[in-house]
Amino acid sequence: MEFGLTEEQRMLQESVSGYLGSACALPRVREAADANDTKPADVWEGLAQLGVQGIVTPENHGGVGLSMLEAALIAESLGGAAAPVPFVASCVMAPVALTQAGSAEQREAWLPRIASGEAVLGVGLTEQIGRRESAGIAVDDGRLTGRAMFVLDGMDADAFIVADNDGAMHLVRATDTERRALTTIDRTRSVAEVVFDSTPAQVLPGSVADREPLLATIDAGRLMLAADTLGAAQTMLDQAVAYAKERRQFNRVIGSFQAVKHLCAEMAAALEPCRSLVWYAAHAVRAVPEESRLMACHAKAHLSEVGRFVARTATEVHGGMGFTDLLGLHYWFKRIGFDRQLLGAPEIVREEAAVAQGWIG
Amino acid sequence: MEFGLTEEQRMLQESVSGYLGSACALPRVREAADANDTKPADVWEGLAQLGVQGIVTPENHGGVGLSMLEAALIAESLGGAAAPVPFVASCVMAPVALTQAGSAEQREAWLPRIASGEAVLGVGLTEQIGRRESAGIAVDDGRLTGRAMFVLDGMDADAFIVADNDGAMHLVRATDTERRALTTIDRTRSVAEVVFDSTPAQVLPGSVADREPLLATIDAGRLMLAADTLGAAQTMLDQAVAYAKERRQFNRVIGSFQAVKHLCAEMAAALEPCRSLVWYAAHAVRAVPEESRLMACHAKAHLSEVGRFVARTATEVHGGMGFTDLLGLHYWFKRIGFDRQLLGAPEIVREEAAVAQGWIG
Amino acid sequence: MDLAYGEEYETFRDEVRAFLAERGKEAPPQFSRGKSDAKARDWQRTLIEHGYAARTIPKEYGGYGAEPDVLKAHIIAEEFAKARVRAGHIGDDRLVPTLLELGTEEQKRAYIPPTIRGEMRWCQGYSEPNSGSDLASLSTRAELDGDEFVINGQKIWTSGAQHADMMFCLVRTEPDAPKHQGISYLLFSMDTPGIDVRPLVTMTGEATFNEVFFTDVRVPASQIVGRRGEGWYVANATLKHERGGLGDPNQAETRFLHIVDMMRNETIDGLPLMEYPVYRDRLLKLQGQMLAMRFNGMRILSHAIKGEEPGLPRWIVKLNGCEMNHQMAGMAVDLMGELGVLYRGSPHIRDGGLWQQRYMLDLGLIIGGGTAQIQKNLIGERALGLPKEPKIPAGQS
Amino acid sequence: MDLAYGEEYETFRDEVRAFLAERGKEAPPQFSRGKSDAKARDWQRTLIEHGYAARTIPKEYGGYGAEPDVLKAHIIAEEFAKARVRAGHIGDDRLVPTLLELGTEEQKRAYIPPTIRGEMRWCQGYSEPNSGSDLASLSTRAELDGDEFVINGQKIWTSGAQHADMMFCLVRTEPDAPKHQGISYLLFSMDTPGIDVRPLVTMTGEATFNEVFFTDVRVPASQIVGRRGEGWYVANATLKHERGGLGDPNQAETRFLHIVDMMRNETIDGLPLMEYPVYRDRLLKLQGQMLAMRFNGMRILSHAIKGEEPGLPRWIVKLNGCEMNHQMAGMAVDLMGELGVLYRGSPHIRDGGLWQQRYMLDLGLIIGGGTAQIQKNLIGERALGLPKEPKIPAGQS
Repeated sequence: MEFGLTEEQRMLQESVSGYLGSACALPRVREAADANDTKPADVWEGLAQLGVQGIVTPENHGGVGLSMLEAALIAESLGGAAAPVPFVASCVMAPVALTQAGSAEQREAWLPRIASGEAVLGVGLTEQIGRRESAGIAVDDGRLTGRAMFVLDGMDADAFIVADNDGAMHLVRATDTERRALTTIDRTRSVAEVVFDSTPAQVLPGSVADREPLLATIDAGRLMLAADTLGAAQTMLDQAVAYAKERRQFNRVIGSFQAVKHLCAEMAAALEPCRSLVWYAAHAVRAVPEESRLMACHAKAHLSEVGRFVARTATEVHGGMGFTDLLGLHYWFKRIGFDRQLLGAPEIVREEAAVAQGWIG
Repeated sequence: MEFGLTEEQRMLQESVSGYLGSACALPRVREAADANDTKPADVWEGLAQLGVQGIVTPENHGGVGLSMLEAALIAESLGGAAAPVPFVASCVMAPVALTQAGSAEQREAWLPRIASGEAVLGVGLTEQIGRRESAGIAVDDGRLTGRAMFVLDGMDADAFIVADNDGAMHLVRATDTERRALTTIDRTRSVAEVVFDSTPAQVLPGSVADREPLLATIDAGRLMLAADTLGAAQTMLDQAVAYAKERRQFNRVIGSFQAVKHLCAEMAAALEPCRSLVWYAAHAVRAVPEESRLMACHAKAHLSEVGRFVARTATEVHGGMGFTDLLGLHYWFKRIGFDRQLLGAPEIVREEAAVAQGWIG
Repeated sequence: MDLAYGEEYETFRDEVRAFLAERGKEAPPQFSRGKSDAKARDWQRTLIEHGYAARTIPKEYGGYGAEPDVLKAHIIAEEFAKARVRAGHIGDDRLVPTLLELGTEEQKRAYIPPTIRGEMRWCQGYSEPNSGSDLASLSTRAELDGDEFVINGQKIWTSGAQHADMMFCLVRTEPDAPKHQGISYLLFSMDTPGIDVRPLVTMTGEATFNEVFFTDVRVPASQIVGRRGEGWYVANATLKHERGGLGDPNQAETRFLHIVDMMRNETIDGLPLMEYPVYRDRLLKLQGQMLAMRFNGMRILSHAIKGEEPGLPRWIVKLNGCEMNHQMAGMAVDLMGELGVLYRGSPHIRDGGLWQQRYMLDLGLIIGGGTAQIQKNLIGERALGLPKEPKIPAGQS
Repeated sequence: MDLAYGEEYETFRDEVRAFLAERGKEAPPQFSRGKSDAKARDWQRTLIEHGYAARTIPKEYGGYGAEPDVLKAHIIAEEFAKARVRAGHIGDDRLVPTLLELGTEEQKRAYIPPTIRGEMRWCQGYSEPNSGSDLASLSTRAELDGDEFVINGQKIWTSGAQHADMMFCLVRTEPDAPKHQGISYLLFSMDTPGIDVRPLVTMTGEATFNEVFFTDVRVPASQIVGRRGEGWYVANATLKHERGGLGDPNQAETRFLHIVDMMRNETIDGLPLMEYPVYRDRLLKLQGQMLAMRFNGMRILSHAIKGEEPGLPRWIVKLNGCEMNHQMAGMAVDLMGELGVLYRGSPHIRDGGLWQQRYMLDLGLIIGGGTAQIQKNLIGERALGLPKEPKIPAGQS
């Protein structure tokens, strides 16, 4: 019985965090964000050397073949650094979709290139969670018509995985479509709207009659967003505590005031159990599959709520400085905001949790 | 333009509060509660001399004929003193029902006796808000069969006003029915379950084809419960502030600690606007009738939420002493808890507010 | 309880409406900026003539010279807002009242007329990087050299500094006095040599504030308001005026109606958001708070009409109002789901990204002008009479 | 991450289960009180013999004498709870560890055996009316007179004082020393002349606590644990043990499942509460928190198994756990609507009024054993390393 990380997992996370701490510190984040660069080549290359892109891709396809827990640890580190990296969709959701539903050819064509970092896949499944406007995709004779409104990692992608209106997933080459960037508050990740007009596509055969691969892909994405928020919120809390120990007003460091101390304590009390929730949810994917959907939903929803609270409160602890661009705190603030909204805002995800445990039909 | 109380209204409230402050202070409340006495004769008589029981009953029926705002001010004073008085149902809801839907004979028979304090009416309309278990009342040839589960002021009542399953209201003499006391957390008010078995009853004719009198009666009751909570919560806040100024720990009065000071400030910030909401909602009954249902719902729901927060927080500020019986703080705590649940818990009432403004069908 | 305004005021309201109907088209757009806006100045002059701007400023200082009348002021504001016509101003609602109360006759004559005409714009030099909540600890120095003060130091959060002609500024002139007693209040031109204005970008991505650096900035000694060392008390008259503005319930109401519209028009899977009970309940909770604050605002207005200090109802406005606005913005973002993260002219963006911007700006407002923590101190101490934090000897912690 | 317990422990679990199957029926009811419960004492003796109670207490003091094994302790607790069989105890989980650590050999031999057998019951004399959060300011005096301490003063919040044989008590023996250094830790019989126990009724209507008054209570000087003036540090070892218990995630989970059942079975207008989306969403929010705390508890357990101090995950348990329990009770009350106010054997009452009682008791727990405010101080200072409040000179405020 050991509820915690193995030595290997700790080392993995330390190596990723350590790398990002030097190669992707705030100035680099700022520079990339200013340049609209959501996949800076140096950082991408550095992470590839650590095996980040192939973390969940099976070894026989050139990946590292580790579990969702290792992926979550990496997502946490990326969130902790606000690193501009197309990780969630390309390195986790796409491999899950391909592994569970792709044909042998599809897997062979894409997984090794994803794992090496050579290719990036965008994933756009939002319409399967809750369709906005009239987005959606019809299939006719293997060709797609319609649009996917929120394709995550979409601007850096060589191809997209999208779902048609019946929930079957398809692979489409970026060169065969039109995409346009959706500008979001978070300059460290890209989202594209992709328009299909009788566009050639390859269906992922395992997703045609079985909704499970689609749902597993969404679960994986939610879990990664939750882990990303965990990391980002922890950074904000750490910075708030550090600031509270340093900043003086009224002849005292502000952290000695109960008002500020209690804000910090409330953040810590809310955030610390989230770590265990994310760990368990990630562990459950393989080890307790009957709970895995429920836990992914709860991780996503609960981290969204706690993340919003921490993002806001940590900014408050910084006073006016938190509101400026100077400390760059807002990169994390916005990252947390982005994670909250994508792949289902909390109310939507909680309702799915009710379904997942049979409370409602 | 004057958003506030008139001199007369202020004097009315001061006279009621002043009277209760001397005649119904904590020892008297405690004594009555211990004796299960929800209508102590001395207090009832003293209030009658101030015209409390007849506050909304028209003058031609022996009442004072004032508006719902004066009634709300009295309810606030009663809540402020946690006074054991059958006011909400007997002195406000019943007169509203009788005035709006009663026959001339019914009005004549009951209103003067209600106004003088000679008679008490219980009101049980809960099944029209949300039926629990299988409560409900069928009518056959003018006789009632079934049960009303939460008849407010029911143990002190000489007669009851209840609604049948179609929403028509009926007057029933207490001697013609069986009633039994429901024991609640709040020992200062009585609730009865009343069972009907082919029991003779008089229908309130104005309520047969028109649901409006029923709803107006419920609105009035909700408004009074909101005002009661306002008064009770204000007392708890005042006591918490007084305690925080007096109690010393760590060589300081605890109110000088930010943690305690901020709890008090948060209570005041939450509660103070409630006063204006209650005033407006009561004023709207006559002056802005198109808003009156919406405002009654909001007053009830919002005061329920703020009341719960204040009740809990004021107890916390008192530390362990707040948890004991010694200071009697719990009488207010429980009064607020009672007000919250009766005539619709907040979620239920908010949904009615949505209907009242046409947001949903 | 009498929510009618009475005949005199309804007549006044009719006059305002008639004016707006006739002349409203002369007004420049509601929100435009820039120094040389001749049309805006013409409009302001017209408003002063009719008593719709600088209404209570005495005639000798260029105002309309009316007796203070809170309700008339309220009616003017209401009608201009309803007609969506650009309202008048008094130049700077912190400085002008301060000068009227504490300025010398020369200062009043020199500064009030061009200020209320919009020809002289001001910025406020109070906060410093190390003096936020503890404003009185400010360290920008002004040393008397002959008949001039020589200023060195830095201010922050100076909104409008890049457009301003003048600054009213707190400086430390008595470094050895207790902190509240060593401050002076100076007025000077932003063109004075040695002033460097640098834009301060915030989390919204915009530079609504500035940092202002002073290097040997020389200001005539006569440019002081009040006496040397009394600047803190001069400024507090000003702060009082400023704090009233934040947390305005009308703004919350406009916002709320906007969200109701959104819930009727936006859909998930084709179903309007208003049909989702969880969102609806959340909206209703906010409505309850919003209504309570609306009526609280009417109560404050009633007190103001009678010249009474409203006390607690007013002390809570900033805390509650800013928080409520922030909650509403957060709810709007949530309602939009993925659309809620769109920003800066993105395709499919709703309301131009307004809600995300507000969600951040509101946080700035919760922090600025007295953080939520400072507001709670004030409510606890001034409104509830709880004792202040005991003084800590300097250097202990 | 390895949630399996491994073969050794699964075998152990099987043994516990077998024991429970065979002997469980000998246990007295789970919750019964009273001094002379012979059946309870027999059962406790059986449990000690088998190592299911007083497991790690050395044999020479009447225990089972096993090596500490967190996981085995956890398995025992789990299995007894699952089987709903009354679990064993170590007499008093604050006193016994303290005596083991700091008592004299005589004290250990005199007190531990009867205590763990349930023949000697203890109550704790710490809090005083004027010393709650600031426990170290306690003023109950004990003056040495010959070889006896003479105690005068008052304790409050003494649970179980009416049933207890003995008290462990903090008293001030060095009135002139700094407050933390003038306290001693004494043990004495509740039958000692001069002790007056008065029940303290709480808001729930029950007297779960007492006030205890001391008038010239004479206790032999040898009844001290640790040295004179070191009682504060002796007690802190005990406090550490006590604080672990509040906010137990298992309790939250049982409560949560109870609420799920309620939402399936209770109806409004015939429709189960589970069908109401607003209640369902609220339940789901609580479930998210509850799960996070469940896994946080597993993380703490893992640390404990390895003998590590868990740090932050443990510091937050009391604050979060008590608050979550309180929220759950509040939700249950809301779900019941009018039924939610029923109390004390009322007709139609649900679960015997349990939820209202819990809603109040939980508030007592939020306050007791270190208020939420004190907990936040501790988290801020001990777990996050924020500085303490500067010391205020006595008498300043």
